[in-house]
Amino acid sequence: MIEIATPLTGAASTGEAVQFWILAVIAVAGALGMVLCRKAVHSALCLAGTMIALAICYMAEGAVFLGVVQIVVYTGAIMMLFLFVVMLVGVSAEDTVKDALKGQRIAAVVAGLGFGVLLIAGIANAKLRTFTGTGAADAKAGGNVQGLAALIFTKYVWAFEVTGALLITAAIGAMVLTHRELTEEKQSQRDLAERRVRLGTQVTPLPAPGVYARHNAVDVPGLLPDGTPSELTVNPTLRARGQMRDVSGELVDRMGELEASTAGWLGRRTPKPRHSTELAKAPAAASAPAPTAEEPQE
Amino acid sequence: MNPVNYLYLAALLFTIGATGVLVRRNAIVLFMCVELMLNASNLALVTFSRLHGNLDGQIIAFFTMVVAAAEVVVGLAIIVSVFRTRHSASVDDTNLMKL
Amino acid sequence: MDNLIPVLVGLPLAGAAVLLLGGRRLDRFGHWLGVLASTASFGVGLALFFDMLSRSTAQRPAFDHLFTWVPVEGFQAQIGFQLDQLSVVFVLLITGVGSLIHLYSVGYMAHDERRRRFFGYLNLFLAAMLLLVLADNYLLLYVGWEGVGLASYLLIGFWQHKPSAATAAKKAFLVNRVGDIGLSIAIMLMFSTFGTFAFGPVFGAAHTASQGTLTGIGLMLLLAACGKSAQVPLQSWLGDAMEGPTPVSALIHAATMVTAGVYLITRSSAIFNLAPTAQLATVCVGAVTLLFGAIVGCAKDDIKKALAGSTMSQIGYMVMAAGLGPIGYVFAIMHLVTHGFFKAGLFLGAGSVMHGMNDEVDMRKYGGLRSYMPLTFVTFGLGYLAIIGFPGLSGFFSKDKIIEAAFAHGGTEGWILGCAALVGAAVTAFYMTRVMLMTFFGEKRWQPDAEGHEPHPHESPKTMGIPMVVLSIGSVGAGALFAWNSSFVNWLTPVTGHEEGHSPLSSWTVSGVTFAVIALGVLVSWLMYGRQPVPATPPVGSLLTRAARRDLLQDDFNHVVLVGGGTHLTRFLVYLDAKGFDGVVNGIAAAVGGTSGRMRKLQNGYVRSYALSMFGGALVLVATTLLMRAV
Amino acid sequence: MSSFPLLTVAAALPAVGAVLTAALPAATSAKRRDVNKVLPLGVSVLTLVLAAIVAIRFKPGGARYQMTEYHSWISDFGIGYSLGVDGIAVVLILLTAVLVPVVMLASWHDADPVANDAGTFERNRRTQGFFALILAVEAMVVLSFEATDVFLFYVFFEAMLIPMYFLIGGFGDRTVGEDARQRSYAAVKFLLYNLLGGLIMLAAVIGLYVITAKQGIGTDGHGTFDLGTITQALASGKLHFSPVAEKALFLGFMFAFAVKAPLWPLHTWLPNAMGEATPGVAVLITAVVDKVGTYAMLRFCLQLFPDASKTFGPAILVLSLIGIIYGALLAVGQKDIKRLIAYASISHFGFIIMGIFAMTSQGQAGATLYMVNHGISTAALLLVAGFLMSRRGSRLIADYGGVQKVAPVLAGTFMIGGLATLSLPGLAPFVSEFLVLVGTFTRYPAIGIIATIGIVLAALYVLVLYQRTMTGPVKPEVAGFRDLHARELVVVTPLIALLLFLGVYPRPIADIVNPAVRDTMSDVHRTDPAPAHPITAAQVAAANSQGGGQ
Repeated sequence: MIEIATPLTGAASTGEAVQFWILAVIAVAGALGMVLCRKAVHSALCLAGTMIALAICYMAEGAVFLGVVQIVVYTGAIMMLFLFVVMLVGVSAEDTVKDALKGQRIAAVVAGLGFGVLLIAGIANAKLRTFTGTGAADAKAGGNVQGLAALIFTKYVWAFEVTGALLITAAIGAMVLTHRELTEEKQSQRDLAERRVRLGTQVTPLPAPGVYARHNAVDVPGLLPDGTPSELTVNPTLRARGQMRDVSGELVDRMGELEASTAGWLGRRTPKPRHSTELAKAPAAASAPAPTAEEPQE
Repeated sequence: MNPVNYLYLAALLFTIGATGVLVRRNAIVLFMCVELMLNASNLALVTFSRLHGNLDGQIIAFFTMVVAAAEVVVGLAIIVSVFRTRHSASVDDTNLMKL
Repeated sequence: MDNLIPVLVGLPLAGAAVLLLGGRRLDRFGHWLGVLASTASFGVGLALFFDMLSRSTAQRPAFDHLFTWVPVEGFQAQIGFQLDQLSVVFVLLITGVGSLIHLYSVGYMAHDERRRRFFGYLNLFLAAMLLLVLADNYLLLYVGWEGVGLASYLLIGFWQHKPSAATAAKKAFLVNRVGDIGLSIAIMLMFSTFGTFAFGPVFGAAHTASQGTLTGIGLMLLLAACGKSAQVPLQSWLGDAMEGPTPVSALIHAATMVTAGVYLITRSSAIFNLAPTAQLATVCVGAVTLLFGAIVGCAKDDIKKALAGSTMSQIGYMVMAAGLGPIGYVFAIMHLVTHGFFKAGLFLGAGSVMHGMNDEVDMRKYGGLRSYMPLTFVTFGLGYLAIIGFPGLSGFFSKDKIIEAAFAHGGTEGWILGCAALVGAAVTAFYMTRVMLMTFFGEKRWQPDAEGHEPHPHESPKTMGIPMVVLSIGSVGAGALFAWNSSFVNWLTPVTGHEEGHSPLSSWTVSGVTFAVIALGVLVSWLMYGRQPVPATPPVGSLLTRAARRDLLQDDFNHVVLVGGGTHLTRFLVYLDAKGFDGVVNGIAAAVGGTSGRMRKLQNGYVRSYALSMFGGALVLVATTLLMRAV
Repeated sequence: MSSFPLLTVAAALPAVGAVLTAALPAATSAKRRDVNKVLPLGVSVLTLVLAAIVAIRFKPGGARYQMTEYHSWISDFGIGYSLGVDGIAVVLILLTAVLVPVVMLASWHDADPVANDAGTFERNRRTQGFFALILAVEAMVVLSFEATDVFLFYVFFEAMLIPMYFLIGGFGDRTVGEDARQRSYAAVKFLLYNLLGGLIMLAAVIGLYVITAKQGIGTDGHGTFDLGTITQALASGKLHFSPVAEKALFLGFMFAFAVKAPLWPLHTWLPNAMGEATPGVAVLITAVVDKVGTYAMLRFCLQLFPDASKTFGPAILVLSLIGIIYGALLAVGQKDIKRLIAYASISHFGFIIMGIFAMTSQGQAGATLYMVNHGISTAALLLVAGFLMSRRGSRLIADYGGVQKVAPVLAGTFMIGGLATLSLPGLAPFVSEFLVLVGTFTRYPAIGIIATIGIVLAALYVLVLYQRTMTGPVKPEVAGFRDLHARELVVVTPLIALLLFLGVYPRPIADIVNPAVRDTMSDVHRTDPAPAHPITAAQVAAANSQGGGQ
């Protein structure tokens, strides 16, 4: 059967077309980047890019209000929330290359491709050639925002109220979920101190992190007198995440350099620089890079 | 240009998001993929709104955003509390239902 | 008066019920209760007989309808009784001989702790047998038919602790059941042909049915008769049935029950008369059995089994006579009655001998008993003379008539049948003489029994003696009484019909030839067993003798083909059921289990894996939707 | 007709009794435990009284369904709580009501806990649970017989599986060596088999509804499940099945009933279930629960799908014929008393189904009588066998021998049960078996003739069983056997009395059944084959004058 092509109405202007192609490339690249980046932070940033591109698309399509909301709510609020949680959970946490599920990746890609082809075929099959545009509707209400407002508070007022309730519920839910119930009376500093003495483990306060004055980051363990790093100095959360940064080798590496510069300054003879590989033989185990957090626990 | 291209873009993004959900293991990234899918559908809704010349599509997209916000709040809270107990954000680690 | 007919059945039935349910408190006098029930029934029978005599021929049959037994749409089975000339003969035979044997059993079973039960069973038998001959329709007859089978089963297996007795009882019941198939199919055929199975209507309408149907009914009735009357090919149970107490053998397996087949054929004369093929089959069965039984009787050393072979043979005569049609019915019944007397007498005599010989049954361990047991010898001897057809005694009148009727059948068939009957007579004379000689003559070959008791032969107590005397009187005189003035023929003709046969040989010729072959049989027997001593251990014997000792290999055939085949079939089916049908069921279960075991692996606990399945499902849904739209 | 809901009460009584029994306080002593059993026994006896009242109030010549009750239940689907009984149902309800107290009395100690070594009393509700479950089964069965709504029937038909499952799986035959695995296998097999049948039937039930809805049989465009309405619509031609639909629906119903009945080759669950259950429960299975299957064939298959019944009749007859001979042959080959009786039952169910599908008055009346008689005779044989087994703790035939000598009453009752099983004339089963055979023969002579082989085989397995267990030399283990004691005699006596009475005078039951059979025959539009050469009145007169007479 021969399709008779209907004339296209409401076509996009050339400017919009150019804009679309640029934005489309950015959006797809952002999306792919989000999926492919191994670090969550990178994924979040890619997604933010895609969202901004989409926001501009909305505006181009006449949904000015939505475009703004997209930027304010999504890119501004939701993505920030994401970033907060990423920080909380671990910036550097990344997926291992090897998937625990055999064939999952291939199956997912195949299914995804199939789905995409189906969707696109479906859209192509629909032969949409008449785009009315929302201009008339906007004009009738006196603008896009006014139009939306009129609809939200009349036709969709019920849904609007319900989503309001949903939002409140979600907020309370988030609080409940992250709230931790105290199962016993909160221990005061005095209690803690007494317990430490009673147990006799670590009576004094824990040593501070950081190696001399060169590092003051919380994730860098302090060095013991013999040059080995002490795990005690690092916050247990970071330890649990395996995000302890061992810089002892680096320090030793730079020790020679330091000594040389000091000697130069004092006019002494420089001793032979000692290399970290020699020095770090004994505590090699302690200073070995901590396992990544995302090692599957099979 | 036929505005239907927006729909193709939406379909593409949706597919990428869906595949991402299946491929990634980090719960946060997983969530981001879901957000991408929602955004893709929003784009489609806005385009449909343009197609039909009324604002209902935009309204629905608006609601989608609200619901997505709520969902993200709850979802991230869940991720945080899971992380607290299991010290991991990988969805593969929450497989206690496994036999 | 007609209302008394159910009483005939009711008395022994009540006796049986009281004796079987009464418990141990009846042990002391229960047997006399049994005798009383039986004798009272005989008395009622006599009263009814004389009542019948007093009426004109047309008025003689009496009916008593009790109630509708099975009232179903189109199928109305009645409990109704019919007492005609034929039935009354049987009633008198059954209750008369039955009472005598009850009396005999009082002595014979005196030392058995379960005597009360024995009398209960005997009464049950009488009730069932009377029901059989008094029923006015085939279905009620069937009740009696199986009832006597049950009583026979209980009595053969009375000494249940003996495995051989229990097996024999089971065998008897089973073989009879095979015959019963015939009766039930015959009834079904009658019902589908005539819509009824009451005697009167069926016989009245028999001529309207097709030849094929009548032949079918006739053959099926013959099958039933073969089972009950131990005719070839269903004869194998009778020899084993001798495991029962001897009074049982006398009453059930000689005088009454085994003749029920003859009654059935005679009763159904209206059908047989119209079905020549069935008649021919009947004659053949009778002739074959009369020779078969006689040959088996010659080879047995067990006195009761020899008599059992004889019974088979004599019933063969009756069946043959019944198969001859109107020229033979009356003589079949007449021989039946005379045989009832002399064979019961012979069995009671045998029982008396066994009683005196520590229950020894092997004739090779008897010998010379005539002086120790004179009464038994005399009564047994009279029975012997009667059975071989010694002129003037009852067997002579009945058997000669049958031989004559066989010749009168006409044509080649007539000659063949007549000659077979003559050969049978000669062989009968031979083996009966053999029994006589081995038991009562010659030297003593007594041996101590298993427990080492030397036998001390003695005459039996009076309760056993009187029945023997009475029966021997019957053996001597019944034939002459019946033959006198053709009274028996005239009595039965209204029921069975009678035609004079036109024998190619004159009556006197037949009698003469018969007497000659009998004398020959006696002579040969005397030469073999009378003149020379009988060895205590049986000689090897000819092939025929050995085969005859094993009932002409019929049991072996049954054992190999039926029992062996059946066992294998059953084992195969048990295997098939367990592995085949149940295997399929369990296989399905295992397949489902295995599949779910594999499916279970899909539930691996990984969220992403579930998400993939959902996504796949969504894919399929979308694809289907699009396809459906496209189509 | 008074408005007193007699049928509901008759079914509700055991149901309430079951709940009450379960709720009784747990027994604190063995004596209290026996006291706890009195309530369920009393309830079952009361139910028997009610069933007798139903039977007495039933008027054989009256309306087809009597004592009807109707309450709308799920009106959107035309489902009603509609009860009513015809003759066949009355008879079967009576059978159920008779057997349940007998079974209870026979299983008096079957569910008692095993005495432990310390002799301490185990305090739990297990024992009374057993009796409560029996009452529950009774309630379901009675309701199945009473339901005149297809859906209502289906509900109870399936619901009775639940208590039965627990009775089989939870209370094994401890007297004969418990094997919990075998038992749970049997129980699960029973459940799955019957559930599968039930599911297929459910599909057919829904299909039936859809067809009635499409053809506007029910009210307000809904379909209906009401049997009476559907039958009337069928008769008046308002409802018409397409041939394919009718066949499919018939097969759907028939499959469930054939599993339940059971018809060869769907029988394999029965020997397992009967073998592992206590004798009393085995009686419930074969004599009560399975009867619902055969009853339903008569009630639903024939009535709803007359044409399909006609089409498939011969095939089903052949299956039932195979079942008769196959079951009997397998019974001969069994080593286990209870499995032997189970296979004998399969053979007997073959006769019942044959009678139903022979489509003659004699066949159907015979089949109905057979259901009753088989229930009584099997109960007698199985319960006496149970008494026997409880004395020796074995169910193998080879472990017995010579019982007749030490326990003559036991042997005697066993023999009567056996004789009834082999359909000895004079005992009740003979009448029904012969009616079935005659009814089949008039329409299908060949099948009728072959089926008679079953008679011989029945004699074979019964007598072999009797010979091996009861006769012969007394085995040493058997020598100490007690004869039947009072409770056991009370159990056996009514059964044997019924066997004898119904063997001689089956008229009371036949009179109730006949009108129902007539109705069913007219439902399937069949008449009995006329005799080839019917007796004319003139011939009868002639025969009478000749001296034949009737």
